[in-house]
Amino acid sequence: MRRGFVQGRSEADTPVRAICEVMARRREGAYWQLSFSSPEIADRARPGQFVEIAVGSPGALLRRPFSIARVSRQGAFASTVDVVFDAHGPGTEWLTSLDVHDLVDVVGPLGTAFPLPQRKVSCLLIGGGYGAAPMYFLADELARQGLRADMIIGAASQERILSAIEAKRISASVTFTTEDGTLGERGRVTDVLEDVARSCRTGVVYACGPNPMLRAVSERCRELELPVQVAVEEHMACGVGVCFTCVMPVRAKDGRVRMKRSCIEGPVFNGARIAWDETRWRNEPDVLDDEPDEQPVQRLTDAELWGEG
Amino acid sequence: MRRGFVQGRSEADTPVRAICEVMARRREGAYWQLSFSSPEIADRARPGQFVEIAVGSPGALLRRPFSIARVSRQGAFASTVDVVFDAHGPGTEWLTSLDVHDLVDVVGPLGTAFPLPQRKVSCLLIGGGYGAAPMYFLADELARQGLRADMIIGAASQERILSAIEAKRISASVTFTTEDGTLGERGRVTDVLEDVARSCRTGVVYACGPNPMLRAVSERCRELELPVQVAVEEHMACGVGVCFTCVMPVRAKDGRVRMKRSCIEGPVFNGARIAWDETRWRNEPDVLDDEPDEQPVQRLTDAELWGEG
Amino acid sequence: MPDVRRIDPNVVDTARDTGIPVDDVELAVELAGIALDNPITTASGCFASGAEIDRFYDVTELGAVVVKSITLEPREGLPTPRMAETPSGMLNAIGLQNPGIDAWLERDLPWLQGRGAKVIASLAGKSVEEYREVARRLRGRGAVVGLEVNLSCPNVEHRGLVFACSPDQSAQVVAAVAEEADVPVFAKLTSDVTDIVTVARSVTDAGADGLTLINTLLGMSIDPETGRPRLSNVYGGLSGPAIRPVAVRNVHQVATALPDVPIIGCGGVRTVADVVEFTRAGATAVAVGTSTFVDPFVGQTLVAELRSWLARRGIRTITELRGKVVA
Amino acid sequence: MPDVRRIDPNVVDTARDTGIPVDDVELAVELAGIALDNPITTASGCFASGAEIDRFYDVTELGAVVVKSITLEPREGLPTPRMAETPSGMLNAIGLQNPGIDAWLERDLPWLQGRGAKVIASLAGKSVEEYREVARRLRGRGAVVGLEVNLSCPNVEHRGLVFACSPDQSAQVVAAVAEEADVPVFAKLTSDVTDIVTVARSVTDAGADGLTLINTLLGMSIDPETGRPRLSNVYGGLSGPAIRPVAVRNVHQVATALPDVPIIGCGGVRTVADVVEFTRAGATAVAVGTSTFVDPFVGQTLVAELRSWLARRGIRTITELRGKVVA
Ligand SMILES: Cc1cc2nc3c(=O)[nH]c(=O)nc-3n(C[C@H](O)[C@H](O)[C@H](O)COP(=O)(O)OP(=O)(O)OC[C@H]3O[C@@H](n4cnc5c(N)ncnc54)[C@H](O)[C@@H]3O)c2cc1C
Ligand SMILES: Cc1cc2nc3c(=O)[nH]c(=O)nc-3n(C[C@H](O)[C@H](O)[C@H](O)COP(=O)(O)OP(=O)(O)OC[C@H]3O[C@@H](n4cnc5c(N)ncnc54)[C@H](O)[C@@H]3O)c2cc1C
Ligand SMILES: Cc1cc2nc3c(=O)[nH]c(=O)nc-3n(C[C@H](O)[C@H](O)[C@H](O)COP(=O)(O)O)c2cc1C
Ligand SMILES: Cc1cc2nc3c(=O)[nH]c(=O)nc-3n(C[C@H](O)[C@H](O)[C@H](O)COP(=O)(O)O)c2cc1C
Ligand code: FES
Ligand code: FES
Repeated sequence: MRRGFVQGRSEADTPVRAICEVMARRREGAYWQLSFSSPEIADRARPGQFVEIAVGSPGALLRRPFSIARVSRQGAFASTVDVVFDAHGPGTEWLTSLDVHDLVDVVGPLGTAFPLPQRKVSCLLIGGGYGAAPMYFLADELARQGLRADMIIGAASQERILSAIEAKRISASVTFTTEDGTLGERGRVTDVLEDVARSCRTGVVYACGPNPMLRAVSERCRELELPVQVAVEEHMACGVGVCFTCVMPVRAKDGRVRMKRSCIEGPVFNGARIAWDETRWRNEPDVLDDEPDEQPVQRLTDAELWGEG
Repeated sequence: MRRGFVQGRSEADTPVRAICEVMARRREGAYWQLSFSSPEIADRARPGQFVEIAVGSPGALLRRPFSIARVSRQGAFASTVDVVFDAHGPGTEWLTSLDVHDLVDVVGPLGTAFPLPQRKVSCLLIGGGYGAAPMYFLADELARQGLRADMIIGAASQERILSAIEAKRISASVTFTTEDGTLGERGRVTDVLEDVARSCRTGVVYACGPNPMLRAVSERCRELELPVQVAVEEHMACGVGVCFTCVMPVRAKDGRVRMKRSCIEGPVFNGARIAWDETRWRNEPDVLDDEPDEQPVQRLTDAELWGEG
Repeated sequence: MPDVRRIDPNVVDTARDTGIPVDDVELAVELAGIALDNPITTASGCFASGAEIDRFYDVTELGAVVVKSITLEPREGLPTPRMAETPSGMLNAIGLQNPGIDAWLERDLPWLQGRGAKVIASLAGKSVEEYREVARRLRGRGAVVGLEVNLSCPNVEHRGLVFACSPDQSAQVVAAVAEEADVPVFAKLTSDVTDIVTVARSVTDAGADGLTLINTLLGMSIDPETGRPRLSNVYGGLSGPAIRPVAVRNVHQVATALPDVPIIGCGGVRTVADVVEFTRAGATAVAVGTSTFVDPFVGQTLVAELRSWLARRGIRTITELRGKVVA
Repeated sequence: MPDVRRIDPNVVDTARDTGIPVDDVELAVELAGIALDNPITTASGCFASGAEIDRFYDVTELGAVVVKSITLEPREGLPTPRMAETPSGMLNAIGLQNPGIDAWLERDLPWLQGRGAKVIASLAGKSVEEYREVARRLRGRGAVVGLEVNLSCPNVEHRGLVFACSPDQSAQVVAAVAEEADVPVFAKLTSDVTDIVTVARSVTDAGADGLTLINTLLGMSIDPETGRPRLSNVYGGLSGPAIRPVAVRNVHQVATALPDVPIIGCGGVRTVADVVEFTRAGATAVAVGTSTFVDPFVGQTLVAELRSWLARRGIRTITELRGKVVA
């Protein structure tokens, strides 16, 4: 592996493979943060996208996907990308063994980004556990667009609340929830969602976290007629759209469900469209996966919000 | 892996498994030297024995065997074991990435040691390439016993001559040979063997190096009627005697050849007994592998030299 | 595609000192009559439609693109989890998610054709007649230079047993496809049989012009904590470097028994050394599957590295190495 | 053995807070009528005579010692190279090097018996009669609690085809051994067949009391530089974690089809999670092969860790998990 080696195309909307120098690796409460240098990935990344990092744990073959938590774009040599991760398995444990100046092999940025509203609307960003990570990147971006961002950050307990201080700095308001009550409200993000959305006059909701949380948020938003975009997590073999292992069932106009690849057609989906119930799928002919996304009924339509369907 | 973790029996003639701290890792000409801390292995090791080190290169399953190049036994916490290696494949490349204070998982000491002469006799130690490594350990041991040790150290070129200065310090005389003539005599160790043995009044030869060199040395010694002990190198899956992958054909009294495990019945064999020709072996019933080693005709018999057959 | 710039070309070109210039190396191979610029192809189901990887590099640099198996009707495939990582490998159970032959012809093929790729169309079905119909619709399609018959599909007419496990049923499918085909037909076999040579003989007798060896091995993984199979389908296909020794053995056995049958070697290819290993075992082309998941550039890299590997050793054509096992 | 001291016991014993005391866990299993203290055994050919690993720990801590396959006559085996490393696995071609039944009875068995080990004797042969004769000589040997019939041997009477590939020939061998045996008989099968359940049924009908699943997969590796096969025998057996998904699948298929047949699961076991995985797939005992090469203590460690794994989860007996796959 050669430091600074980069493969890919010059178009800004394509991902690259880069051999990146580790700039920092530190604990963040219960999590770890890894910063690595990559001008190309930093320049091309948008909130909601992820990177695939090669890990060196014994027998590990596949890369590991991580949401981009933040990028800094300070000229070609200082551009860094941050990811935040929970060390719970061999691959993530291996990442904790990296030192500053070590090299990591990264592919990215991958997947779809959160669509940004094309109208002035108040945004509510909901992050669960390490799922809060991409919300910081999104909040930065919304601030740059002059949009109001409120946050709900939830976790099992205080040490799993990511960067509480940063959350306060970056958002118009932040509400913390923990299941054990060690920080903020005791409970889950959905327990406070309605109150926060009402008091912040939320026009659109963004969420990232464990899929059960995303499901609960999506269902609550549907009840509240709030547009909602979620970044899902599904096991991925390739992360680049070629293996079809990462599919999510997404419901179309005709009510039928199609298997969409969350690495290339996602990870960001309209939460109201995900067929959360369709976990078991019949292996039989079904409709063709070629229809454009359709709008759910909501206060501001998706068309109004992000222009295209 | 926990620093200082050791598994095994208390008997000094048994190997252990130890999680060892790396004390040093540095270049030695074309080779690398790795020192790690292990009181148990250092205490139990004898010259000719080897260790099996677990490597972390992707997909690598098996440990890698390395001769013990030297031990220092300075009390329980400073006792270190050195190995010298040639980084030419994924496992050895991985070893070069270790830093001081990293941990390595080591099993040893393994295999048979060079039998020490029980008579006062002048010893000639021949090392080829990294095969010189165990010769330093052996020379130390012979010095402790008050025996004269001369050395022939050979390699392809100067940077593959291991620790030339150390060789001079430790031995009564040292002759270097390189195939390209960059140090010492141009040629191979066998080109100088007879002259050195004559001028040093050699009574016994020890050798370690590539198998073709050991073969040439063994054949030359047989012609010169010199007893010769060689430490061989054969691909090893286990290193502890259970897989039968590492066998060497060794000829018995009756002229028949038996497949002996070089990890437990070797790596040190009587060079005159190895059936160097028997590389291709018929898969058919043969005699039982239970006969004690037999003496070749030589100036000092093996019985005289090391007591037992 | 205009404006393609490789930010840092990864073509290793340090061969000139000892070997021959890289430009003197000929990578072209003839595969059952198909002229390929080089022997590196994709493995079916590991390259989607082709466009996904074209974001990384120009996929026409590959010898051929073997596309994901196409069925008559569209299929949405199996529920997740569809994959599980295993030591140096992975299990998958996708369930042949694909848009169906008509949509593929309408949407995916034109893109590949427009890019100028050589396409080997993999076809799958539940019955002999389904294979036949898919093959029929693939007639006369310019970019399609070959058909690959994925025989690792359950035969609904025979208690759901996989075609590839029966020499006879495999032969029936291949015969039906060969009748329709206007391009060379490759039969893709599984190693999960008692005697691969018998199956190979049966399908070549039935009209296969070549063979692809091997598909995934049937495997299973169970979460020890929950007791749940790691795949929703319980069983799945094992792929990746873990299976390479099995794949090489299959190629060597078949190439030894049927030396005139061209073989696409497949199973765990990761490095140029693996490409050479399969070639020596008897393969004419080498397909890369799971490694694309690990490194999206692997196909492009292998073409470049194969050229320099041969150049460094002064070997002018890859075909010199085909079947060259030294006793 | 006197004066056995484990310098640093590696028994993980941190279970007490959430689960049950480790001492309340019962690891004993009944394997086709054989009472074993725990389900961890060695895999044949991966533990030599037993004494080699006894230098590291007391091998009677294992549920049973499955010894290297024994033939009628001594065998010196194949020339080197006998092994090649592969991704997460290895190939071997040893050629059944062993001292022959008489020397084994005279030299190796008494040592195992003296130590108090439970011995499962693996037997191999070139003909049905050779297996029969070895089985006969194993009658009435105190420490031998079971026989394992290694069917992955070439049958000289049938063009050298491996017994295990034919349900009929496998059954003949098993029937002959079962006739002679005075202890339970296990048939060790290969996964290299089209239908493992057919073979399993055939050998249990012929008198096998249990099955060992699986032996190595047939594989090959070629040095790309020299073109030489990495094994002198050209083909060899693939073992290690790489094959675990295939082994688990075989155990699950057979346990599902023949739920009353006790199974020794084998193939790539490395960790306690793997032991639980095989148990859930349907294995009564679990054999450890290649992992002993990586860690000579693995058998001892697995026994200790299995106990604490169960204790932490409040599971009193390993048998509660047998066959427990959650749909
Ligand atoms: C789009 C996306 C974004 C993610 N972002 C983050 C992040 O910002 N921070 C973070 O800590 N984790 C994130 N994850 C989860 C992260 O990828 C897994 O925790 C990680 O792959 C686990 O690897 P392991 O070897 O430590 O664990 P193991 O459980 O041993 O992994 C075994 C296999 O399962 C896969 N796997 C295990 N858990 C998950 C999971 N939750 N999601 C997907 N694949 C999984 C692994 O990739 C690997 O192939 C994200 C996942 C996806 C799909
Ligand atoms: C008893 C003994 C003592 C040794 N002492 C030393 C020493 O002091 N210094 C040193 O540099 N090397 C020594 N070797 C050789 C060393 O073990 C190999 O160089 C090393 O295993 C190569 O591993 P790799 O992953 O870098 O290379 P690879 O070639 O990729 O290894 C692949 C496989 O082949 C085996 N292998 C490769 N080369 C050898 C070899 N020459 N001998 C045995 N197995 C091999 C490896 O163990 C591994 O299983 C010794 C070997 C033996 C048997
Ligand atoms: C995710 C995935 C999907 C696959 N889909 C197909 C398929 O549709 N048709 C087919 O013939 N083979 C399919 N295969 C098998 C591969 O083409 C290939 O034969 C196998 O994976 C071994 O090669 P590899 O180890 O390089 O991946 C698939 C493999 C994987 C991993
Ligand atoms: C070096 C070696 C020698 C073996 N010898 C035998 C043998 O003599 N008899 C037998 O039945 N199986 C033999 N096997 C197969 C193992 O018992 C086991 O079935 C196989 O290796 C899979 O298990 P593992 O992955 O845990 O090694 C051998 C395996 C290896 C690696
Ligand atoms: S992870 Fe491969 S298609 Fe999404
Ligand atoms: S390496 Fe296993 S017996 Fe010698």
